[in-house]
Amino acid sequence: MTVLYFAQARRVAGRAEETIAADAPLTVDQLWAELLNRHPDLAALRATSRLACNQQFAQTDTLIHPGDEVAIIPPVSGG
Amino acid sequence: MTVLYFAQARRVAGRAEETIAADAPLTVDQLWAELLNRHPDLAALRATSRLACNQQFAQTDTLIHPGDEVAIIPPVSGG
Amino acid sequence: MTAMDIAIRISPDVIAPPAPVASAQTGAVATFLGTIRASENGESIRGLSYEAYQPMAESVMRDILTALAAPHPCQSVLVQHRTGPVLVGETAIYIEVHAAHRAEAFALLAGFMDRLKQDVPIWKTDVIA
Amino acid sequence: MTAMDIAIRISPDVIAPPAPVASAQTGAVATFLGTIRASENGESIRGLSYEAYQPMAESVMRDILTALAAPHPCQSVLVQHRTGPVLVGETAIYIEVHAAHRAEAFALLAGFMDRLKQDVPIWKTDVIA
Repeated sequence: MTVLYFAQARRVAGRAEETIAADAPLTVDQLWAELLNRHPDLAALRATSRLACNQQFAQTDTLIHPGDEVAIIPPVSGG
Repeated sequence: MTVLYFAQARRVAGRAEETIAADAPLTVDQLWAELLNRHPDLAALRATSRLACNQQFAQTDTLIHPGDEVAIIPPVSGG
Repeated sequence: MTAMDIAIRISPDVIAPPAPVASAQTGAVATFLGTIRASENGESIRGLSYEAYQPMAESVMRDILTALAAPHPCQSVLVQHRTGPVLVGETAIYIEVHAAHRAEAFALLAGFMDRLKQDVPIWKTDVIA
Repeated sequence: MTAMDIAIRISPDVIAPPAPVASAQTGAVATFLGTIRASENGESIRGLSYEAYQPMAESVMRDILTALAAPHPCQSVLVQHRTGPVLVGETAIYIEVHAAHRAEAFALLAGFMDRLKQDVPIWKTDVIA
């Protein structure tokens, strides 16, 4: 799966994108655990950030499949 | 005093303007009585129309003085 | 708080406002165009004719805007309203509000239109068939 | 009821919309420009930089507009949002709503801006000092 980082998340992760190899679907919590393992500083953003899967906000029970496009969405501020 | 007629009031009165001679101030009711005397068909508009004196909506107790500009304001429909 | 700048034009001239230009203090510009539709009360029309008691219309608009600016402080407002014949597709009224924030601009704009339709001496007098 | 026409443009291009052109069915056109102010959180700035997750921003905007169109049916809506640097006085977002009546246009416009600021993945990422 591809993970996209935006705004503060991009700065904290130090990258805009990365690929995570997964054989099986991950829950949102499992994916966050993997991301925090790679980028511990993301912990500060977790409470306020949402996760999108294939350009839709993920729900608590969303399963993320290999090949999905995931994005970390910090609080938005458009307009 | 000058009386201005707008929209339906202008049509019913058959004129845009007329002058009413008055030696003393008139109440709103007295002025309406005079106008209805001159243009009985205005009666149909009285319930829905407001009267303005010197470009402000008249109150029940407004006194209209000789020299004032009065206007009959049927329901408005701008915009 | 500086007073709101108010400009009002009631005239038979076609309304063709240029794009709004924001100042360095403006964060929100809200505009409204009231345009003539091809049907009025189910009937097909070519236009509408407007009549105004011009000096009173201007002074009532100014009173309404000043009253609305107290709860909804804005920086400037421009109102243009046509008189005489206005054809389908043309703009009968144009309002442009500049404010620091959008909530005030929206509230002033919507509140002004509501009050206009109650208290400003302007009338649709004729249908142009 | 015909479906509402939705156009969305998220791009670094300067926003300079021409004056709205009403159709014969349009009675109300409401627009909103969000422009950059010279101060942000009390600090003097020259501009702001925006970042968008573009495909998702477009699809969330479309979902929001479609949801709002059910209670507030409108004819068309155009949304333009800039990305990258936007200087003071420039327009970061432009929205233009066409409707038969003003209440629907105002409700869609204000409702969209509220939802945009909650759910559309666009960010002010940098202050241009």
